[in-house]
Amino acid sequence: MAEEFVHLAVAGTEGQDLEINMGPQHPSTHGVMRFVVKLKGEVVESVQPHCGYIHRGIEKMCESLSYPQIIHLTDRMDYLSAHINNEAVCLAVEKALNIEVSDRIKYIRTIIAELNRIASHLLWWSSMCMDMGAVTPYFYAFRDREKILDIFEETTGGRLLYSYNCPGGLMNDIHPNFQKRVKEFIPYFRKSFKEYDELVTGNVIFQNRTMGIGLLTREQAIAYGVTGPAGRGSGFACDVRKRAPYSAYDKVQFNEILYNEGDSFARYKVRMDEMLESLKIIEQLIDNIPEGSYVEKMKAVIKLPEGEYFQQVETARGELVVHIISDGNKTPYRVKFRSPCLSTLSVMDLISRNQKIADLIAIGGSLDLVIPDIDR
Amino acid sequence: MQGVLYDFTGLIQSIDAVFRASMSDLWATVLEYAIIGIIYLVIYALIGLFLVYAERKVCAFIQVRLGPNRVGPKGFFQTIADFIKLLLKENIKIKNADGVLFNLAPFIVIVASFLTFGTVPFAKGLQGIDLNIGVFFIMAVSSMGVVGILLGGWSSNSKYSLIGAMRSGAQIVSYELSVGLSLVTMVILTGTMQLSQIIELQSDGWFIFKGHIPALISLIIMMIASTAEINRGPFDLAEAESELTAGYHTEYSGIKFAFFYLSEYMNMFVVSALVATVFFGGWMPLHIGSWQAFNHIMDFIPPIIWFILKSFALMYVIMLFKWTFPRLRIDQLLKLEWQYLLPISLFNVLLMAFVVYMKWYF
Amino acid sequence: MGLKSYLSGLFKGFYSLLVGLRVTNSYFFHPSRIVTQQYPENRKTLKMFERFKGEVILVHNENNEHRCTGCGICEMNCPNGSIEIISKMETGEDGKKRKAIDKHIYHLSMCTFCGLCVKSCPSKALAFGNEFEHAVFDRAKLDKVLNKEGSVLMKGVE
Amino acid sequence: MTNQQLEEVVKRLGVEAVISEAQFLTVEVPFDKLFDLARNLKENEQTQMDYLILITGVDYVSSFGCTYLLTSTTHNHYMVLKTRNIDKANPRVDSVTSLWQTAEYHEREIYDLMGITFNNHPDMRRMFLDESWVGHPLRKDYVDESNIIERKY
Amino acid sequence: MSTQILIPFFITAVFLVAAGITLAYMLSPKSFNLQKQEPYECGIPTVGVTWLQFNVGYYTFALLFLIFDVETVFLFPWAVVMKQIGLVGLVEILIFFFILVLGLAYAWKKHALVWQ
Repeated sequence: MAEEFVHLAVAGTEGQDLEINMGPQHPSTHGVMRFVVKLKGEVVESVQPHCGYIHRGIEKMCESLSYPQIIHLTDRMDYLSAHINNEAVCLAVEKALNIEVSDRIKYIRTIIAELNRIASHLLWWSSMCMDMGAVTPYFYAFRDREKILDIFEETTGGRLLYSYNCPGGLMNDIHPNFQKRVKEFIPYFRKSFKEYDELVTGNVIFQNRTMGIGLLTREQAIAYGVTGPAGRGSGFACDVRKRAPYSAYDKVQFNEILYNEGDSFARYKVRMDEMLESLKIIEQLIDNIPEGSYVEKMKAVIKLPEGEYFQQVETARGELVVHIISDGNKTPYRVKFRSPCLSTLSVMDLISRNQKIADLIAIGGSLDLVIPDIDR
Repeated sequence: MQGVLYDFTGLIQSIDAVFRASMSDLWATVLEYAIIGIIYLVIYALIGLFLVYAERKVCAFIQVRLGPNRVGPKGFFQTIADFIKLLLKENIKIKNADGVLFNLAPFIVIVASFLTFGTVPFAKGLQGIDLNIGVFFIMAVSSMGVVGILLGGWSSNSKYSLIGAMRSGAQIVSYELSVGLSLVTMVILTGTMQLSQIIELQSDGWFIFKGHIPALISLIIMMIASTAEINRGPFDLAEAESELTAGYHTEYSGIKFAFFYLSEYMNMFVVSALVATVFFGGWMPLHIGSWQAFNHIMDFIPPIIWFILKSFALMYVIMLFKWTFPRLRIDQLLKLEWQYLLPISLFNVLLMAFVVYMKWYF
Repeated sequence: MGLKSYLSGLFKGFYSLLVGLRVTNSYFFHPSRIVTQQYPENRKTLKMFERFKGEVILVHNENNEHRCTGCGICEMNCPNGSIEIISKMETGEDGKKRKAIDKHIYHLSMCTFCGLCVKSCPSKALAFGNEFEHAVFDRAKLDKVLNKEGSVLMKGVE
Repeated sequence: MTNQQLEEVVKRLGVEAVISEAQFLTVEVPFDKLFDLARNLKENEQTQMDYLILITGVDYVSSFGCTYLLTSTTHNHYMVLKTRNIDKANPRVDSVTSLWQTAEYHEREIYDLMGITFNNHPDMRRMFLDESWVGHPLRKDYVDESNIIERKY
Repeated sequence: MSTQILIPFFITAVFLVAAGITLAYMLSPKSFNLQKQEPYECGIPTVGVTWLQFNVGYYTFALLFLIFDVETVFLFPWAVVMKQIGLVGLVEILIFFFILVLGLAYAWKKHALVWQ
């Protein structure tokens, strides 16, 4: 028996790579995603993503649904920034119909989108820390995210998937408590944000794990279409809120967070700073929500004029583009969602080569992939 | 020197005498051994069960949640329920696994932790194994555990296990040095390696106070290195839940997994008991120089309580490490050992030797 | 690597670890900050927000009357086909025959809580209920009939 | 750069293109000229279309089409590149992966769901569906009786 | 105390594991399923050999450890009697340490302390 093992273990395996499947059932893939990782010892030789485990054919489904009905499908793409996805379709439809929504709708949409962004970044923060082996931050972030979800639940009725937008406005008016609760949340979050920095950002282990890991240059980020915080961590000024403002973003002052290092830590810092920046946006808007109707008058059956319509929005993960091709019917002819995560995924192999397997997880965490967004 | 109020030496000797008077020497020895075995088995299991519960509660409180609270009062019997569940689970045999080694691994791990557990001095006279090379013995036996982990990981024929085992091999082997050197530092101060004597020497003050700076450095190094040696976070690379799913024990199920789990917790207990013994006077009450009244009051608290308090405080610190820090990467882990801890502890040995030579200790 | 940077790196790193430990330690010693809800025990005090989308209900008043005319707009607007309306012809008090619902069937298992049915209902018959404990052992139990036994159309609703 | 100027640049490139203005400047080219135009647009100093936002594959029933949304990170102008009349029986287009690496995944997605093959693509495999899957679901004539349920309304 | 005392501890530990496994064997359900016997790899069948020649990075540290551990063993006897032998012991150990640190410095310089 002993010889058999020697034979198995050594003969003919010199220089062979260890091929490992990470996923579909793996603690750190955040969904059903499979990476085939080739390893030399601990060092990653190549990463091959295999997606499609939860592909639902949203684009195909859209072709048989009317425009208001599409919206609730977009919730399920990047479910962490569901409101922003909703907004994208609504803005596209409004643009096609040449409807200018009132400021009230714009303000509410923007506030909720920014709250949604904070909630999404909080979830990212917690799961990235968990990927790196720190479990406690997970619970702190979820505790604070819960407050945002409560605000959402009170106003929209949903905690994760809101379906709060409809073409021409919103489903409901904001709840009377909305402003009060949001104003309570801002100082509370600022306080716990300090704790996050103490617990994780300043931590020497965390910094050593992320600094200089997963380097992505600006040119690569542009070529691979890496947008959102991951792109801005490489110095790629890709924020749609600045580049092509929509909703109320042209009315508020905020900075586009840019870091030039391009490593995991830069991506981490971009998101952390973005949360504070979102708070600033909310602070500017929350007291100034104008009075008015929460929904514009729309026809009962919405038919877009024939043509092609694009709408870009900045979700928590990057640039989401909705491309609607209409043939004049009440259902779209073709809908394409350009999801940010698909492009982000494509750099996975590039930036995790020659890193250790533990870095692969950290890089995956810092890219913040949401698998349903890839497998639409 | 103050008299020790609770001394179990006499009691144990009288039991020994009774046995030896009523039967032949051989039978008396066998009977005594059997009693020792049973008692230790029970304590081992109880502490193990309690530690799992304690860890869950500690991490729950840190993480702003309640932790187990369904089975028994405040969830106290949760681990017993878990144990029963693990006992009733099927033991899955992995295809292509090396059956002999696969089954041997839990034995090695448990034997290593049980033997070190035997050396823990609970109170004066209440110590199973009190060799004159006690400190050395603990080091030697505890490093046996890595063999179990390596075997378990390798024989599973799973890639995650293999990486986990390899990591733990490199890791434990490296941190062994720092543990050894920081113990050497303290041995210079004590002049003996027998645990019971080390405690006796601390009756007028714990070594952490007596040895001041070098003892403090040594304590810090010892805490870091021993956390790494028992494979606990942030040094839990061998398990690395987010990378390797469960590391070396990925393929173990049911009771065999439970043994790996148990040994991990018991190693934590042994390590903190060792630190408590060497640095904080083991079961010795807190005595401050010439404050007679204070020392007498302290003496009334039973030594077992002292010992348990100290080792649980240390275990709390080790748990706090795990639930605060992100995991290190393998190269950082080795860098920390070889470029920071080892040079510092080498320096610390010299410092302690110098302090002892100049008689600067108290 | 100079000795100075070596040592400063060492101490800075060590200090950052202590800062982190302080945070977690403070949480351990302040159990009042625990946020866990004891769910099944707090059922009595647990109150969902009024807009919470638990399930679609057909609003009935105390006289067992509802406002559903059986027009089928909700059925048409539902993206997933989770609403089915079976209507019947009924003779009203004035002797006219009119369409009324026989069964308003709601497949909870298919519902995505988009709210289009509630929003589009012309007679405001539908609403969202706060019930969220939907777990059942049999999938067939998720197909619900929303109109209660013997309920009739509220007067004045066309 | 305004749409007007962009239009002039495209005209100067000497490609036979139908230019129209919708939301963005739309340039329609035959599919065999697409790659040249794309390369010119990327390399031209005045356009510098270095960021490909999306590629949409469209089934026009009689033929296939591809729509490219391009933008420049330096000039921040947008342009839509369109191609139609891709042969239905054997749809083949030149891949733009060598210009924009992000196209690799987007083209694989289109190949998977729409069935358009891209020439010179480094890794032309299915993206989401299994290799053994028959047909391309986003085509209008795709029928899958077990998974697609026709809506009544 | 003699080392005999190790015997009951060793036997008890072995007994504990053996009893646990036997008990579990008697109590636990048994079912046969080929899928269940696959080693865990996220639900995908394993590709390639698991037991292959592995990276040398891990083994260099084992070698380094061997050198230093043997030296630690030498330190213990000295440590025990340090208080009695005084200056002579201190000087001797300084020389010993000098050689030890030289080895460490050499390994450091050669980047043997960095994981490859």
